[in-house]
Amino acid sequence: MNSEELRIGVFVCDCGLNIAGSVDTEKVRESAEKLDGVVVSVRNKYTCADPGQEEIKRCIREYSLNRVVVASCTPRMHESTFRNCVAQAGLNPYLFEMASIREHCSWVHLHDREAATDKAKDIVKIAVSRARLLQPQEETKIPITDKALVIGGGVAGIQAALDLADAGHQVYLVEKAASVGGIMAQLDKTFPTMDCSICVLGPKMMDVGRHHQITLMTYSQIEAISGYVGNFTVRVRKKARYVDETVCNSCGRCAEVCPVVVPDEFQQGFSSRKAAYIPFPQAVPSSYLIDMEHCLGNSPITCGKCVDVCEKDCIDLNMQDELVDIDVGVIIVATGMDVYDPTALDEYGYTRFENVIATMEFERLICGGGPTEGKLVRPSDYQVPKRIGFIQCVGSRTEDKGYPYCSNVCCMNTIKDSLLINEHYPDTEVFVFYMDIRAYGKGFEDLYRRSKEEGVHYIRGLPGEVIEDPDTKNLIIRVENTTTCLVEEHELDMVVLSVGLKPSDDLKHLTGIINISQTADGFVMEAHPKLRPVDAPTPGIFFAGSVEAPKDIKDSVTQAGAAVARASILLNSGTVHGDAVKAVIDPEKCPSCGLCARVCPFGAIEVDVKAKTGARVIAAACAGCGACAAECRFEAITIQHFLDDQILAQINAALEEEPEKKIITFLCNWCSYAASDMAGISRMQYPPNNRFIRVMCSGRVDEHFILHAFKLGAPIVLLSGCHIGDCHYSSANHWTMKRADRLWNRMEKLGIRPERLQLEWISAAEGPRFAKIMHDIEDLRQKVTQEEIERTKEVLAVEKLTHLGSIEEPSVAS
Amino acid sequence: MEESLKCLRCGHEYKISADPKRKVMERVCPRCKSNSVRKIPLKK
Amino acid sequence: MFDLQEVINDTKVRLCLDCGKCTAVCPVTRYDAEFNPRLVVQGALSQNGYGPVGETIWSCISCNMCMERCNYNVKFTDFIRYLRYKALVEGAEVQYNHGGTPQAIMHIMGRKDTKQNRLSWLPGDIKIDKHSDTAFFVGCAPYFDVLFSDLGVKTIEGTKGALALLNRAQIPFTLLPNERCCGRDLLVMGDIEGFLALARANLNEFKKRGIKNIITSCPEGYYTLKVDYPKFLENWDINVRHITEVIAPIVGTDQLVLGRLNQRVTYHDSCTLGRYSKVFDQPRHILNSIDGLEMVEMKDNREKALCCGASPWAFCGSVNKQIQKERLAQAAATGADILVTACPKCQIHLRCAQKDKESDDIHQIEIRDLSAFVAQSLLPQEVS
Amino acid sequence: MYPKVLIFSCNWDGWSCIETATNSGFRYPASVKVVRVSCLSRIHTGLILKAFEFGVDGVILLGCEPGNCHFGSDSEYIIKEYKKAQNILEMLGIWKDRLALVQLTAFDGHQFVTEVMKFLDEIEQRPASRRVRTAVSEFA
Repeated sequence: MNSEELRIGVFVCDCGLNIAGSVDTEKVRESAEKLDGVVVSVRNKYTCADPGQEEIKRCIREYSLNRVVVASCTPRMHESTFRNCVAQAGLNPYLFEMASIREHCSWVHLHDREAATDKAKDIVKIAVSRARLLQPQEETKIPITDKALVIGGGVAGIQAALDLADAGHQVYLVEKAASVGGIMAQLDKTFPTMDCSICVLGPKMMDVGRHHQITLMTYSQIEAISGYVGNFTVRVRKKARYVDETVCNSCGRCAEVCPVVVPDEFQQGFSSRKAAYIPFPQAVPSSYLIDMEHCLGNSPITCGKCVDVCEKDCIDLNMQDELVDIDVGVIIVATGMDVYDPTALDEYGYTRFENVIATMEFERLICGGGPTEGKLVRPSDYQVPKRIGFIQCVGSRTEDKGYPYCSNVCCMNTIKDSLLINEHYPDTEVFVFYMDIRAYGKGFEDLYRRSKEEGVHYIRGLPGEVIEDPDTKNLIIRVENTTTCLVEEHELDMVVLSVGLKPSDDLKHLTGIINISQTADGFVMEAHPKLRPVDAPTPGIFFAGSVEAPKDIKDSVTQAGAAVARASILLNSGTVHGDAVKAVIDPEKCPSCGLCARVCPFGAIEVDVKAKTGARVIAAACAGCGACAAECRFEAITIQHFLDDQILAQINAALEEEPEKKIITFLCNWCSYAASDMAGISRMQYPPNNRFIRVMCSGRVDEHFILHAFKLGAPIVLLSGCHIGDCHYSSANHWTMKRADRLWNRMEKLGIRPERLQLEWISAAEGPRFAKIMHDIEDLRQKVTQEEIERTKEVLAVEKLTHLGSIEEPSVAS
Repeated sequence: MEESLKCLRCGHEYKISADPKRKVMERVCPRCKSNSVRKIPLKK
Repeated sequence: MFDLQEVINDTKVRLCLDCGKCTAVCPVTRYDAEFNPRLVVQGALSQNGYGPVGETIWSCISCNMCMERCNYNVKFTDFIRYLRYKALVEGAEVQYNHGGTPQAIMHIMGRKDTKQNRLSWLPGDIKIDKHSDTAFFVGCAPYFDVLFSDLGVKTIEGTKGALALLNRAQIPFTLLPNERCCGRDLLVMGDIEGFLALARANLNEFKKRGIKNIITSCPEGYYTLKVDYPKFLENWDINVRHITEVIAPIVGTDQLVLGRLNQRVTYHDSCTLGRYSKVFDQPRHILNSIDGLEMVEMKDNREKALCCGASPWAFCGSVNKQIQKERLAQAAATGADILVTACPKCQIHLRCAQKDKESDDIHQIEIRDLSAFVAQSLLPQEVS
Repeated sequence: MYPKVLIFSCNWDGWSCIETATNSGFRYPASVKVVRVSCLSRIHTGLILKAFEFGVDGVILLGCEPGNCHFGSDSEYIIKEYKKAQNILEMLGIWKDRLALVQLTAFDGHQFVTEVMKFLDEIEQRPASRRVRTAVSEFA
């Protein structure tokens, strides 16, 4: 394509008076005509209207154009329109380029026609210079394996698996425990409906067990995940349960004869089980297993009683772990959460006092299927407590003795428990010590009111300390009733610590093998907190349930549905459409240093730094931010449609005349460019000295672009992007910040004032701020002297402009 | 651990306590609200 | 001197969740329902931080129990210090104890031209290395012993003990003839000006003699020099250690062999050494390495330790006495013969309570300074 | 320019001496100021030090001779405080002879002035002490 002669057509738009009002579009058209490679330059009243588009097509045919530049509004408005237009005329849409002389010029320089016209000429020149180097691009298509993996068999995972299976997809459900069910299986009742937890969960568990589309893998864990959206390969370790669950009919003989007695985890250690056991009666798969840690040993000499009595002889004490590889197209992570361990808050004496228990223990004590068949007793003397106190926010909303967030479910769970107590033991006094009661959901407030009506004492204030009376084992607490501002003392028979929820430890294990990152609170990070709440930043991975944040059952189920819907979009479409803007690595130049793989927010680059076989881009996973290219020290990476040469050409064009008057500004496509458009639409006036260069992400901006600009005599360079945390490419702009730091240090060493490189995060909503910044930057520009610019040019004339070595890892796993 | 920062817009210099575990934070000059805030490298 | 918004930010008082834990554990509130840490904060915060501030701000004994419990580590004591500063600036009447003598002494010491004569107590057998860049910070013990002679306090014995231990361990140090009071009590009372005068005077003394390290046996001095001075003095770069931090690692080694004391002791954590500085284990480790010594803990110990009941030589009254009585009762309940504490002020306050004529139910347990007590166990050095 | 001296005088024999001195025309410098208290037992270390804090060069405690106290106290209390204050002044480097306890028989104006002049001579040797507040601001 480059070989063939350039035939560029430029179409300058009046946009009625929107542009022509403050820009002499005819002058712009004329100057465009004179630019290299431009064979035709036309002026229209409305280029986007049918006549305008027809004219473009006509010129393409008539002048056999191979590049088209339209100088009108912002590409965010009409780029797709004109791409289609040139496509209809048989031109590859990526050979089209747009020059924004409205938002970036006519609207923001309303009162200086001359300056505006000059700037418009420049903008067109910059666009043409880029157009010269454009290349045709094809959008990629990758086939998708129509299978899904669901990690975690709690209520969210179960729901997700069932929905996907019912939608006709093959599902693998992997659960670490010996049965599905998760935490919900251990709860007694659920709020706000007060229906029996296992009664509603049980049937779903069985459905999962018998659904022909679902392969259930319990007592299993994920060993490794490789591949990318549509084509993941997952290695699962099926841990040996020493019982063939497909044969076992859970007759229970093995447990009868098993001599080993250990505490029962499911019952929170309040009762015991054997080494041969079934996790709980409703377990799915309904099969026993052998707890090898405690089993006397797998040789008949030591014990082997279970093997003897098993009629189905499905017990094999020599069973080994089994590694299974499965191929899936999408992954739903539903590993749930853990419950906070209140040991650290020693003032409440959880480890010191028998009658201080935590939420899950209470759930088992009050549950009909629990160790006491639902008889609520206190641990010290098995007597029914007459005065029970619940302490809220244990491990929640605190800085270092727990977690800073609100755990969402504890308030309602306590309210539910208070009602359960009143239901079974009407003469029991219940106290709830709280900071705020958060009854935010449907039907929650009703339940709270009922609890108050039934005489539960709600005391606003958290006890400072729990003290045990050594004789009675009763608990004395001192608490400020913050509504009366008086300190009260209460003697209670039992205290229940309403503990918060925390990210599950499995998540840490998982983040090690799959590219998902955690937010500050330790839960997983979504692709976008508002608009893509169940997507992982990495394509093809979705979240359901408490793995994303503490949730109640209803929200977990809802989110499972959402995750399934998102996953189905991929599975049903059968292929992934990749944008043409992607990274391509030249194996000739790549020394496999691995820097690119480290900065990629999407794990889209595979590199074996030992084998030195060169880095490889996984096209389907690459989002095209360009952070890798900016990081590569060997110019081995090109970003299609945003080539180094294209960007450098834009800089050259911008600084061709009177560079000392120009400010080079890099705008990221998603936030700062949108902000510049907003400034334009709102007619916010600012000085005409800046020249904008659009990149997909500020992370694309290589430091040698900036140094190149200085070398050509630019007084100031402004680097702008999305606010930290809003980056369209997850964490790509963290690297922008790191690079700025590194470049500032380097400029200082070179004797260039660091002040000449400015950095701003500007959201799409900050048009006014954008305009203000343009003013501030212009003030800075005027402070840069000609001598200073000349000195910089001399320094950089001899300096190699590519970067010095890599930046350290950003503080967050990205 | 402390980080010393300098605003390249208004020249304001200040310190913040930097926790390496904490997630990457946006830097904003407390005086002029600019993001052109440079982390001054520790003198060796 | 202070910007309200800045103070609010670094004390984090806006984070208060109104949980009331602070009030529930506050020893002052226990005997004076009027005092409510949470309300002091909320009251002051109301009306944009210009809300009403009652007399109660003077009742706080800055024991830091509140912050120990606070979910968001609200620096309550720092905030109240600011409120006091503001009150003083607005001309609040402060009821000082001991006729205001301690404050007068501190203010006079703060004078640039003060040339003290404070080492007369120094025993001849203490070896001092004039050229060492490590200084031992004596603190106010010499003054205390004169001021509270009628209480029979011998806080200087603690200092002597500490010096003896250092000598025995052959850790070189020098003494500064003109060091000043650390100024903590002025700081806590909100007399920032007075505090700064002392801090700067001290910095000046240390710099003059090229001091790089400081060892002290006074918990108040320790915390103030280690934590507060860096906040208030631009060029403070001196490393500060408490005598227990220096001794603990070497007791039982050849460098420092402790002898035998057949006694049953309980250790009282002073607020500044304990809750503030989190030095809990070192003193206990040192005591436990004395043969024949039996350590018994009081009901409230370590982070939970009950304060000696009074802080900056002001507003001491019946409430403080109650707290002191309770602490002494806790000590007696352990059945220990001796209460050992590292803090001269704890010693003074608890002894003062013991002298109380009115109430007869006060426990007359013997009170000793940690360093003095430990040094007493040293075997006479064999001449080699 | 004479040193600044503050006299804490008891209301009885002490005060009578001062009045007599005035009536019989004995002169003493204007830099000597008197604070009258009902009895020297009212004075304690704190007040004495406060005087020095506020910048006096010396303090005289003027009271009845032992045994003559109007309230029958044998001045043991003031002597205790006097000693305590002296020890502290000594340590502060202000030196104990800047504080004098003068106990006179009633109406002995001449002796009073002699004591005052003697005291002035003694402390004139010493550099004048400066006010704390100014000292602080110098440092700041």
